[in-house]
Amino acid sequence: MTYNINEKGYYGTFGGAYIPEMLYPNVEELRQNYLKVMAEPDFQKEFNALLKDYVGRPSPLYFAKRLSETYHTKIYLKREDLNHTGAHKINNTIGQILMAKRLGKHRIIAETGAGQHGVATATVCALMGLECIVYMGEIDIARQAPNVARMKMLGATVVPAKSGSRTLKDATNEAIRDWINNPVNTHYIIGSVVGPHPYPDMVARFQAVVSEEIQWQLKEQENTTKPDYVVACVGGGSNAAGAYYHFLEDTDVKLIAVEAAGHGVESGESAATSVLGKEGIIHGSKTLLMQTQDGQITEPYSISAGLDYPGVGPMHAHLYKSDRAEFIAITDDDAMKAGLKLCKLEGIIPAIESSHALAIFEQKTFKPSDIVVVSLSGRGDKDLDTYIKYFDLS
Amino acid sequence: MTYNINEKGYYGTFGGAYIPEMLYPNVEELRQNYLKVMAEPDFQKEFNALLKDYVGRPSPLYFAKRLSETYHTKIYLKREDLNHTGAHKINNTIGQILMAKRLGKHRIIAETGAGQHGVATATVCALMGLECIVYMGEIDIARQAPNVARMKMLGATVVPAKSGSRTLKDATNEAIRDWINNPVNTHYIIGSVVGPHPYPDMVARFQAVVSEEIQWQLKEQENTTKPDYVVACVGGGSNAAGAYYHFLEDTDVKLIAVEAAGHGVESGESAATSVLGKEGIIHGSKTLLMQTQDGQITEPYSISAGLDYPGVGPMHAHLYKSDRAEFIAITDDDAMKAGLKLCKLEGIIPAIESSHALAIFEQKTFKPSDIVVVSLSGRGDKDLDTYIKYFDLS
Amino acid sequence: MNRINQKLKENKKLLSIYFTAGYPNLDDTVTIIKDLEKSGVDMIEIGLPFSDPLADGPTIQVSSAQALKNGMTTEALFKQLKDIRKSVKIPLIIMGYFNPILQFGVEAFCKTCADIGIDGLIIPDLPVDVYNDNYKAIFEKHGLINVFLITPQTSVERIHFIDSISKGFIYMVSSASVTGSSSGFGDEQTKYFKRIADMNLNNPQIIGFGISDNETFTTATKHAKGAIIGSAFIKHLTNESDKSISNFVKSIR
Amino acid sequence: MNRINQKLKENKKLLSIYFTAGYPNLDDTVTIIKDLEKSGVDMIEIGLPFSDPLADGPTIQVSSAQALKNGMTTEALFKQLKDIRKSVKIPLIIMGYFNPILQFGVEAFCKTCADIGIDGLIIPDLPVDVYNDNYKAIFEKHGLINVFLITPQTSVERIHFIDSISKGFIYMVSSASVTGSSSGFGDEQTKYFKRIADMNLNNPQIIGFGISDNETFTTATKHAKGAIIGSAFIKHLTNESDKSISNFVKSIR
Ligand SMILES: Cc1ncc(COP(=O)(O)O)c(C=O)c1O
Ligand SMILES: Cc1ncc(COP(=O)(O)O)c(C=O)c1O
Repeated sequence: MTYNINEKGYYGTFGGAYIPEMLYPNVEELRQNYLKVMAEPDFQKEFNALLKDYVGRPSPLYFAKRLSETYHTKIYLKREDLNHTGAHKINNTIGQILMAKRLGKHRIIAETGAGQHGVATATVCALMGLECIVYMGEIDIARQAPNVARMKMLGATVVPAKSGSRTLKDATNEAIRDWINNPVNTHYIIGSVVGPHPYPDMVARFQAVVSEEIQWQLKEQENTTKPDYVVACVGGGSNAAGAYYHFLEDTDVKLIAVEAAGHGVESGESAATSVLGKEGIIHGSKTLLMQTQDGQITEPYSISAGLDYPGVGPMHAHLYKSDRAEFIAITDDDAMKAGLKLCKLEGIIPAIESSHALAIFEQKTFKPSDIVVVSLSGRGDKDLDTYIKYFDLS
Repeated sequence: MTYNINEKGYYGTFGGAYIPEMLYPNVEELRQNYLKVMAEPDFQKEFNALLKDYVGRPSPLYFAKRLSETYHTKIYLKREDLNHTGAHKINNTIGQILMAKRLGKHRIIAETGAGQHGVATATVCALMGLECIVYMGEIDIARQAPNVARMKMLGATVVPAKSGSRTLKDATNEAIRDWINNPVNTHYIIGSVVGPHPYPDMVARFQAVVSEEIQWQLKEQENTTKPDYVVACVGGGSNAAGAYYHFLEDTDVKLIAVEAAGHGVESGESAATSVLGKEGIIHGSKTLLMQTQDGQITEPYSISAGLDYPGVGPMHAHLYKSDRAEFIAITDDDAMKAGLKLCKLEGIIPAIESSHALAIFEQKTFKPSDIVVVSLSGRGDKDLDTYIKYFDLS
Repeated sequence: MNRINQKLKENKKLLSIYFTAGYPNLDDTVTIIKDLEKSGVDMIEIGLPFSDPLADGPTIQVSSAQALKNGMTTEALFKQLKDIRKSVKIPLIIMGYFNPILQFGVEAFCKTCADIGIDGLIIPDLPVDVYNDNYKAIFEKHGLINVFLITPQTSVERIHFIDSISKGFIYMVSSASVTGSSSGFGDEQTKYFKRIADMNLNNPQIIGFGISDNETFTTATKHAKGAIIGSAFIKHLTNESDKSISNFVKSIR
Repeated sequence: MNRINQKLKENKKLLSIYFTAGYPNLDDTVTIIKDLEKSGVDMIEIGLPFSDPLADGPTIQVSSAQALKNGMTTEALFKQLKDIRKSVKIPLIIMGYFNPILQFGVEAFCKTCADIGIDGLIIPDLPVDVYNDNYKAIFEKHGLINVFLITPQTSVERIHFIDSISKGFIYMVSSASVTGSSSGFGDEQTKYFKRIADMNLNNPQIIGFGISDNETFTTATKHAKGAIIGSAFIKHLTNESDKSISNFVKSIR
């Protein structure tokens, strides 16, 4: 069994491109070009230079001493929080903006949940001098205000999505509608390994730099390229995809995907897609999604805007169904506690998304000799209000 | 002439340790130990490992293409904004916390203006499990709210300084008072190249990694270790000291120090210390400071909390008086515009402090062949409210 | 012969109307269908509402959300339509997104449609190739026509391919847009209509998106076999004090 | 002989009072000095207010800020004190931070002090070695005694050094603290007082910081030549409805 995409754009039975005909030329253009463009030496050079000099890669693989002592195992944090703009999202937007330029697009659209992808997109658009429109759910605009301010500073237009749950799913709908309306000059920078093929694969490849670095960084520090575990939170799944990528086919490396249980998996207010979801179509991809019996997409809930999504990338659906990855659901409360714990033990304020990944140490026991790499997908600056209110710290 | 410190703790005629006897044991202990401790291989190893794996160094030296095109010269940005916690301040706090531990101190105090030094101190205290008290002017607490929230998340106690101008100067007074009251168990982590000897030199040495990196990074990119200009904003002067350090004695490399003119150097609301200041004593150091005829320290003003300080480090006083560095004063308005310009051209939101350094390109013309390295001392996340209000972007 | 094919043979320009089932009220579905037929409409697209209709503009979005709130489901729609063929003769097409159909089961869905007397389906997010590879046999077994879309951006090659697998008509999207977007047709669109007409495809074209009144209907049908009105009709049901369907239809042609 | 040295020879425990010049009102300085002398105080420290008094607690900070607001300056103080020796006989010390003195010019400052009849200076942020290297000659030329501080953390070696260059008394800070901090003396402090007394230094010690009432004055002077009250006196001037200075002094001894 392979955990990579096949030539038809599927991971196992998941993936594909379930898109209206209006999007066909755009998606097809991308499908036909993405691998070719990415392989161009010129593209590689520009991509790698920007990752290094602009994003600040490699991001450190930091041995978290006090966290490790607390949980009696060897915990390494992959510090995507240190990237320019504060999350892994920029790896992908750098790649896609270079792709868009090569495809001659000069108008960029994006959806965003936590705002990190919106900021990362606004950032690369400013860098390249391209117009940028970001769709964001009304609720997310309220709960991730700092990122909204950042997008405005960067010159992006932030358009509120007012339908449905007014979160990431609805922002994505709006972005797709925009793309349908602007099929020629516009590139849609999707922010996760979701959407129609080739997006999941393309985004995963841009994020793959994360696991590539983990390999040589671990070699330097532990004299092995293989961690025992790689742990990542999963909204759409891009930080996980990046952290897993080079380990996908090596089953010595155990993968743990952490989803948002919200108020509890069974509470009716949750975003634990893999457990609660059924196979279906969302945003152009056949994958697992939370839906009614009748096939209507359910409104998810998580305290974390970046995980508040009723679907999951097709790669992850496949990892779940094939048992390649272990899926763990973490409640709001447990995530918040784990986030605060990281602050207090390591002096790092994680994004609430990333806090979900850190919470697994309270639920799962590792051996003292285990090397556990956790994707610290983003920093918590955007979440300060939520943290401060939650813990009543003001 | 040398631009480094002499064995008595002076840069030219500036520096020294003008401290009350109550501080003598603390400062003397530090003076006797700092060079010895810093030279220990064990210290070096721990310091460098944390800079790399925790802070994320080296920070990129990023060639700002669109900015360079705009100003017809080669502009490199030294990306201290990408450091963990978002500014250069952490280079110093990492060094000092390791120093404090070796001196057996387990209670840490700090002053902060912009909050970046407070956050950086709270961060390393969390990392080491030490108690942390941060003094911050009441006005700064209001205008740098995100950083206050971060310090709280990190477990630090933030104590408002309510006297005087209720900004950095007064926070420093309070920190010194705390230190006087707690002379045995407490280390005072000063956040800039100010204060009594050996602080200015110690902090400069911890920040020197910045210019060390610039040398080899420029070698890689321009095949020279020498920029034509190094530009940095100056509050107390630590980011400038770090960026200048390895170039101090090499007068081929021109140094530009950018101070905050506030509403204008002659407006009476300014923090342009070198121009407006006279030799005197502030916070234990003989240096240039803004003061009345009568020797009372003047309340400074700048839109930027980190530059809103009536003194300047003794190294900089010496650089000013000896004409080794060119000092330029930038108004609030010009800084804000330059900050927004960087957002729009390069996708980087700078700290308002750093925006002052960027504003010089509107005032001073460089040759197309000049290599101008600008210290991008911090990111602007903490300043979003100020920017948004200033530009009426909400 | 399928009612759609029969209808397409008629020597007239066809007016097709889309509406969202269960809107404005859950039980309006059958009444609206009957009224439309009575008013002389040639074909009806019954919208199976979906929570996330990403090819639709605000009007259809809102009507879909309301229909779902009213309690519309796939089962409920089929129950409402059970006896529709006792009274209604014109072609009936169900237009819906793929996920609800997938959840119902494609085979079961097609069978139920056939049993009821549905003639065709429009599933905007079921791509041609996926249909061709996986679902064609099922549709054909149940005598259902699957209608494909083309847009101004669709390549000539692809139009020919779509033409080759179409069995009824081609749904020609007037301009690159979601439903309800444009107002009036410009030069570009009429050129596009002409260009497609000149291709002399096997399947007649019916133009949709942006048809809202007599003018746009006339322009569209100058070059095509017919036109489909969606958002404009839903707006009529929503906003007009005179909600008479026949008056609306009369205003179109 | 300097009035300080004379006073130190008296066979009694000395009470020295600090107050901030120009507080509560600009012109209170001379009145307060006279009243203090009249009330039997042995020595007075006239505080030259500074904007940033970093060795002082809130009480003296506030009084300094108020004095500056009232218009107090170095010039103004000297003007107020011009004729002080016409009436006041006890030792007068100016206590101030170094920067205002530096701006006035150390030489000019010392000369003016000498002209007025000031006996000594306490400059908390002028370190012993800087004084020794740069300013000793000037002070001595003008017959001014510079008073140095020691604290519980000052090493024995350093105490001996400070003793060796002191010409009047040693200002013994009761505990590591800014002014006005502690309330009452504990074991640790009395041990420290004793320890220093047992060193038999050349210069007598006067204890300051934390002396606020009869009890603390008595404890302090058990082991030292005298004690200095600062914040407590300023609080008295600020808060008490009875602002009588002689009552305050009486309450101390
Ligand atoms: C910091 C951070 N982590 C994780 C996520 C979730 O996205 P993904 O699952 O694609 O990594 C987000 C989304 O915004 C994010 O901002
Ligand atoms: C981002 C940033 N730059 C510059 C400064 C000014 O300090 P310094 O002059 O010591 O670099 C500060 C102070 O807080 C700061 O936060």
